[in-house]
Amino acid sequence: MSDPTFVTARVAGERGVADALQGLRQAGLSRESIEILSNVPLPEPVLGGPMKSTKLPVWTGAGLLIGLGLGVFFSIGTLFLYPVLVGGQPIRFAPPNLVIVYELTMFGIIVSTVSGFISETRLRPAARPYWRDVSLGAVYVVVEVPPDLVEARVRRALEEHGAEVVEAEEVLP
Amino acid sequence: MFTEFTRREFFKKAGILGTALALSGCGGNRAEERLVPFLKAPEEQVAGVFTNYASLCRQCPAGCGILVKTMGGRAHKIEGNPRHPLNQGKLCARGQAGLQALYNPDRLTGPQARVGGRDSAFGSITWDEAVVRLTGAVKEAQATPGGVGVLAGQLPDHLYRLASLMMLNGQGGDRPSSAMGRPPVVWNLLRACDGGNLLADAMNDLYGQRRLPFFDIGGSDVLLSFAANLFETWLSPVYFGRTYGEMRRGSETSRGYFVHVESRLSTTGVNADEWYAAPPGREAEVALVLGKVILTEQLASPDRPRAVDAYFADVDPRRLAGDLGLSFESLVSLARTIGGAEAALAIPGGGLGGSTNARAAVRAVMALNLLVGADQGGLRVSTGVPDPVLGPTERVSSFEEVQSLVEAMRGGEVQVLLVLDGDPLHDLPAALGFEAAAAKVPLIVDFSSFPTDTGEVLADLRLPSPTYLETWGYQVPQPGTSLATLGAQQPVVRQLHDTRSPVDLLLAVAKGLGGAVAAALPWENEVSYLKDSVSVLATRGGASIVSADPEAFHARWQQFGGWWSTIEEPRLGPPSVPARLELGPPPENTGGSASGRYLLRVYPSLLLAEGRHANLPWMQEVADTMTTVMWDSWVEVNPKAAADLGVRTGDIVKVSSNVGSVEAPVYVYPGIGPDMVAMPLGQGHRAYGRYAAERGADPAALLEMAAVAGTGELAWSATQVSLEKTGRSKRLARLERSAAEEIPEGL
Amino acid sequence: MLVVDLNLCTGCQACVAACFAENNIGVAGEDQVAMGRGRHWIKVERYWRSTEYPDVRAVYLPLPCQQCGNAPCEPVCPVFASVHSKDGLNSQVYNRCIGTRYCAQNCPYKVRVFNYFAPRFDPPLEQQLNPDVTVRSVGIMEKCTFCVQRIRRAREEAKVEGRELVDGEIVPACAQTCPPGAIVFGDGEDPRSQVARLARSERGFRLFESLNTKPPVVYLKKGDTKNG
Amino acid sequence: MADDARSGARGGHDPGSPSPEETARRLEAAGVRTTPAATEAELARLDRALDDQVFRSMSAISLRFVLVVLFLGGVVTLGAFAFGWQIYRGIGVTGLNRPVFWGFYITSFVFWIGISHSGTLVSAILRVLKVEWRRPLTRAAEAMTVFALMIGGLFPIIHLGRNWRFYWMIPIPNDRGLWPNFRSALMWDLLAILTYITASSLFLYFPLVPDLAAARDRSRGIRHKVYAVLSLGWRGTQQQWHRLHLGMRIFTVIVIPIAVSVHSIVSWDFGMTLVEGWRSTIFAPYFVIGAIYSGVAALISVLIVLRKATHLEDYLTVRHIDRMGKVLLAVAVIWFYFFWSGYLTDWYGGNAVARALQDLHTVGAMAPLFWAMIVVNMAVPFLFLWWRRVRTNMAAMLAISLLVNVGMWIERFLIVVTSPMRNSLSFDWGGYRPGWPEIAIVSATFAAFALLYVIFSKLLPLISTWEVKEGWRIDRWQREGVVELETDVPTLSEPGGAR
Repeated sequence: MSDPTFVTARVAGERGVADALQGLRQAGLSRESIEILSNVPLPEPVLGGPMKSTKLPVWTGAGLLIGLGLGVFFSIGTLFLYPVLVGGQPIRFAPPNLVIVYELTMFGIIVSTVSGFISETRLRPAARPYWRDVSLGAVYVVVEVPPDLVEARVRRALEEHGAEVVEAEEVLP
Repeated sequence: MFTEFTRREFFKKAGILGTALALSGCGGNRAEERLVPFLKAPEEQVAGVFTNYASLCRQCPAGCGILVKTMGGRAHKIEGNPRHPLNQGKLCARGQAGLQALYNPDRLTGPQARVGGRDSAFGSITWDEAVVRLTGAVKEAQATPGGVGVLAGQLPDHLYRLASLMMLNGQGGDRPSSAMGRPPVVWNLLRACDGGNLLADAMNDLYGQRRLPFFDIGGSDVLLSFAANLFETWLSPVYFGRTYGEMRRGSETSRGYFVHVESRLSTTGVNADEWYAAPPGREAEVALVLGKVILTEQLASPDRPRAVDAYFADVDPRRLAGDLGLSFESLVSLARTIGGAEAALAIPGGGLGGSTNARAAVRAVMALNLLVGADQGGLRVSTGVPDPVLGPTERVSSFEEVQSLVEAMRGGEVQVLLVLDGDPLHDLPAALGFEAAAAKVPLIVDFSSFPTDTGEVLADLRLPSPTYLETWGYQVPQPGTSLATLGAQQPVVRQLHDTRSPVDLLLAVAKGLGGAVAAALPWENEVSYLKDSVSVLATRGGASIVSADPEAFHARWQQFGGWWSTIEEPRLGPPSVPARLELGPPPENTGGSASGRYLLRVYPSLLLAEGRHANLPWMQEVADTMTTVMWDSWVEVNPKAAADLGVRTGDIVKVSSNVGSVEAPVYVYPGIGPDMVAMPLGQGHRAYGRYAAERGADPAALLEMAAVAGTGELAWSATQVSLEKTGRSKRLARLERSAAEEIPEGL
Repeated sequence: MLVVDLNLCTGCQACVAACFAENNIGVAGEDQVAMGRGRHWIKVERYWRSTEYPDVRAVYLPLPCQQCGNAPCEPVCPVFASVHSKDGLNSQVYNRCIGTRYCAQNCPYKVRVFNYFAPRFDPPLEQQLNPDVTVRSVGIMEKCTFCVQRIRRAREEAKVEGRELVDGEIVPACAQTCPPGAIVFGDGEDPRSQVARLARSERGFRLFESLNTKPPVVYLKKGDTKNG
Repeated sequence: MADDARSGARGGHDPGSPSPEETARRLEAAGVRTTPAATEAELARLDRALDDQVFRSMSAISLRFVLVVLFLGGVVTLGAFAFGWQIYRGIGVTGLNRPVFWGFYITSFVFWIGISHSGTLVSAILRVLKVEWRRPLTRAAEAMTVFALMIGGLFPIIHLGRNWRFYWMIPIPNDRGLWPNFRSALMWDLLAILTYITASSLFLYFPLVPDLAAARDRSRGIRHKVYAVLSLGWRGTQQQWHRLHLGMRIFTVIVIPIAVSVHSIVSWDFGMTLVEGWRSTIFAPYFVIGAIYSGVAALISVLIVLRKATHLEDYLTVRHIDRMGKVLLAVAVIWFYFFWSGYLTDWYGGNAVARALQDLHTVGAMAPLFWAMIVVNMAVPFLFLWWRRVRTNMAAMLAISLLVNVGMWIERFLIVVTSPMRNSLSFDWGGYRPGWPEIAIVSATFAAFALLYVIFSKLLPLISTWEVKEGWRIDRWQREGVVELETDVPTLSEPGGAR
């Protein structure tokens, strides 16, 4: 897979984002190929619709199950491995087991959610364009040009809708 | 000073155990193949085999039999010898602690002499030098009759006999004018508190035998203790404890009845079903009240010697009970209990001996015994020495004899003083003036295994003895049991240090002296002396060991820890009762009776006795039962008196008598009257090793030299003291963390 | 099972000293015991029943570990250092212990002993140490074991000799030395044993029965009257 | 430093026009709302002022800062030395004894876990309820949880007799062939605290990522590299923002029951025992409310100190303290309710040991501590926090919040340490006096807490800048009808809303 081609532009504020998105849509670009970079989250109406879903809830659910399993193993399973009588309590099932199961389930959820977040954020296949002044409040539009589209057309669509096409300052993984 | 000690090092040192540890890992179980099986509690491993040696306990004069468990040449545990008739496998706390005497870190490791005067340090010498010097000094002193003195706290019988023979030129009995020494003086405050001489005198009066009475507690059903601390230090506490158990277990329905009469509530007193707090020194008068009521109600034994009735003729029981501050009604009830008992027994305890009227007090209790027929029941006479050849056995001197020895020392008469198994500097009352008198003695030789106060401060020559676990001997238990017994003492481990038995030393000196002394002591060494002596019992029938071969007898005697008769001694014959009981004057307490003064009662510590065990850390750390104090001395003060003085437990007070003063923390003690204070003996050593030195206070410094009327004994509980707050206080080391007045559920 | 007859306990402390000797108990020293850090595995506790002179009465309570059947000390240990052994003993596995002291907090009898410092035996006192018993290191909990080493020895010997254990053959150090025989040890499951007979006494009670700790230590109440 | 930051901020604006913070202050004074519904240009100015204030204070290092670090570091070093001494000599250097086997360490453990509560819990509850004024203070609160947990979590290890074996509690297959005992409340504790410290650290870290990216973009050299790694390649794409929001929503919901369970479990360390004074069914909620109580008080103290020390008065405002003061008052009342429920039950039951314990507290050796606790935990908040003048007086609020924490420390001490002093065997009733290492270590942990904040303030933004900025925008978007108001909770945007 060859490196993707990017057309990048700086837009003015939220209005600029909305305009640029409109132009790009008219140019036939799908929402998935457009990234908007800003230092505050923008509301969905500005972005023209709901965001693409993430798999975070799946991660969370998986974590729940793993945590639950670990909890059951610790509180009940280990006693099968090494049965020790303490205080006249029954070996296998006792109320304290629930405490362990509860804590480890929670632990599983937390860890998996973060793992999901990190993996989705961090583990991108390629480097992406970036500008440091995003942090200062600038807003950029990054378009990953699909193979069937001409780069210049995208550029034109952006410029016609008030965006100022600029080169990437740097790339971030 | 301390070195850290881990289990691993221990195994390294123990050597043979290493193999055992490795072997335990060969079970084939995977978990056990690991070097250190964490799954396995280490107690599950059994290593090695113990070898038991029977011997004798010498921690106190009673003479219990012991078994010492040894492994790899080391003694690990002392237990009672189950075959020994006296203690039958049981042992007291002090007996258990004998190991710490053996392995005491402060033991003297070899003979020493001062490099200069008495204020100089000790330097090591050889045993040959020591024997030469000692022999020379004794030879010189021989010129003066009584030039050699022997002073001891307790002596094993074989050593006492040897020392007597030597001092008296081989002659027994009274001191011949030509003898170089005088009979060994055996005395300390523990022996005084035992009051053995008073008991023996009373037996002498009644039966013409100057021997201790023997009390068959196990066979009695009502037991009256008159200030006898049966389960603490008195005479033979293990025997008393063991037989007390028998009495309490008597039958399914009865547990016996135990009454204690004493001014202070002692550890023993707590066990009593009834405790009568008679005024100090007047405990025996309770016996008069009881006797009178028994007579009046015609409950007395019909077989009693009628003469004894006269003892109670003048008693007005109701008034006397009122004088004593006791309820007449409950005494009457008690008298009926005694009268109705099958085997009542009254014990005149050592605590009676502290007052000036002690002689009369003991007689009064004996009279009660005769009245209820105890002389045909639980009151018997000790068996004594099985054969005269083995005597004389240890005899506690009267205080008069101690005084006369000190007097002789002060007068320059004593040239050589041999201090055997005792610490007179600590153990004798300071008012006796022993320290000043000792300055006049040219040579003081200390035979103790430890750096005693006497050894450190006064001795010129220190010739350390092996401890009782490293040496030989025999002992006739006193008062013993109804079976004649000769206990055998033998080494259970190799001598730890370069020490020598005093018997061997005395034999060497005797040889050096030659003449009558050498003739009186013909033996080669301690072992041949013992073999020669005990062989007289070899062929005697009716005994645990009978053997025609003296060697075999000796071996078995040692193997079993002694020889004992299997036939009970006959009961006492009828007593010859003196016509009248001289009650004598009421107890006199010296130091006046001004207000703010308290009668001082000293008592031997349950664990430290007179101080002999103060160098054993276990004995310091095991708590006194009543006060739970450890590692310290204390003054017991009645709660009301303490409130008046404004002191609380832990506040340090100055206790002063006419002859001295000490400082000690207060223990507010409900079991003592408001006009009394009590202090345990045992602490207040100047030296005696790291665990004992400079710890607590010794109340012996307070005692005035009052005598028991009609005897030569010291009235050690007749001193009045005053208390003075010092303003200081300390966190008294106690096992109880609080007053413990809330009784736990169920108890 | 251990039966302690309070009628017989004379407060002589022999059991305490025997326990020190048998179990390699280190001496803490004056300052430490004053802080409440004595290492006594068995204590003779003295309770005042009344303290108004001359009507003063007290009672002794020899208190070893009660080896509870339902031991409160066991479930709270996070590392299984305090566990129930097959014999029904409540055993403390020293080399598992990390020193949370939770067990001691939860012990209603306050019989657990913590090693605040490494034990010290001034040479040559260490030569006395019983080779059957571990010397506990700093920072771990210890307590009365009913002299488990003696139980093991007796059992091994019986096994070697190919016979059953005899009642009274196993004797912990405290019971061995107790002069009046107030402490009796034996198999409580065997109804013919001495302890079982004694435990059936009307005077028998267990400490804090209401806690349901099920201790195998039975105390026989101290009688107060002639035929108590 | 402060003047530099201020003039720098002003320099960025048109001369003559009031700076955003001045505008904000004026509006605040008028009692209407904290931020104006600004235009995009105004928002940009506000943004810049906030960034300047927050990020600039991260880089400037003053002499005062150095001295503070040296002092706090010194105290911490002393504590570390004390701990070393304790390991070398043995745990006996403490004042622990029979029957008081737990002392200052466990007291401090419970105290710090309590402190840890309010950060995450307050932040999470405010987030769940979409309380807008939370935005500037969540970061400081979440950090407090993490710091308090880091410190609190050390105490069970410090307290062990064999600290070097603490890992034997960790449930992993090991050469000992032994799993830990999950029946022990200490294992519950271990897992709960592990879960909680993981959750709260991530709860702090999650919303920190965009701010880390901002810090990355403003820094060079090594700092830049570190921030670059920590910010996970954050570029601010809307996809990332979406994920962040979703993750935060999951987190916020999960972290609340975790926080509640943690302090319940800490209470069960005591509640599961047979110790009189511990064995109580009310302990779990009582400890939770106590934790929130001490945590809110600690948060107030921290906020007051932080806003002063880092000149963030414009963002961590008096009104925040005022509101937190109200929360504190409410929690104080609930705390007392639980306390009294337990006390009354114990008293009425008349159990001998419980009575002895109450006597020890009310008239015995512990009476000074007990009554001091009643005064500072109950009387002081109850008498003073009703008054707005008190709540808006920073010195008074600092004093009250610190006093409440002293009181809560005493409360923990009374529960943890004094309860074992009375037990069923009156022979073993005892006392406790801490050893010097205990005092040194406990003091060191307070210093360490402050030191962590000091260091934190130099490494990471103390205010969640993106959330504050988002707040300003939400205000505008709602006005312009871009977004709907999502809750009924009054927001800053409503005129007169939220008072």
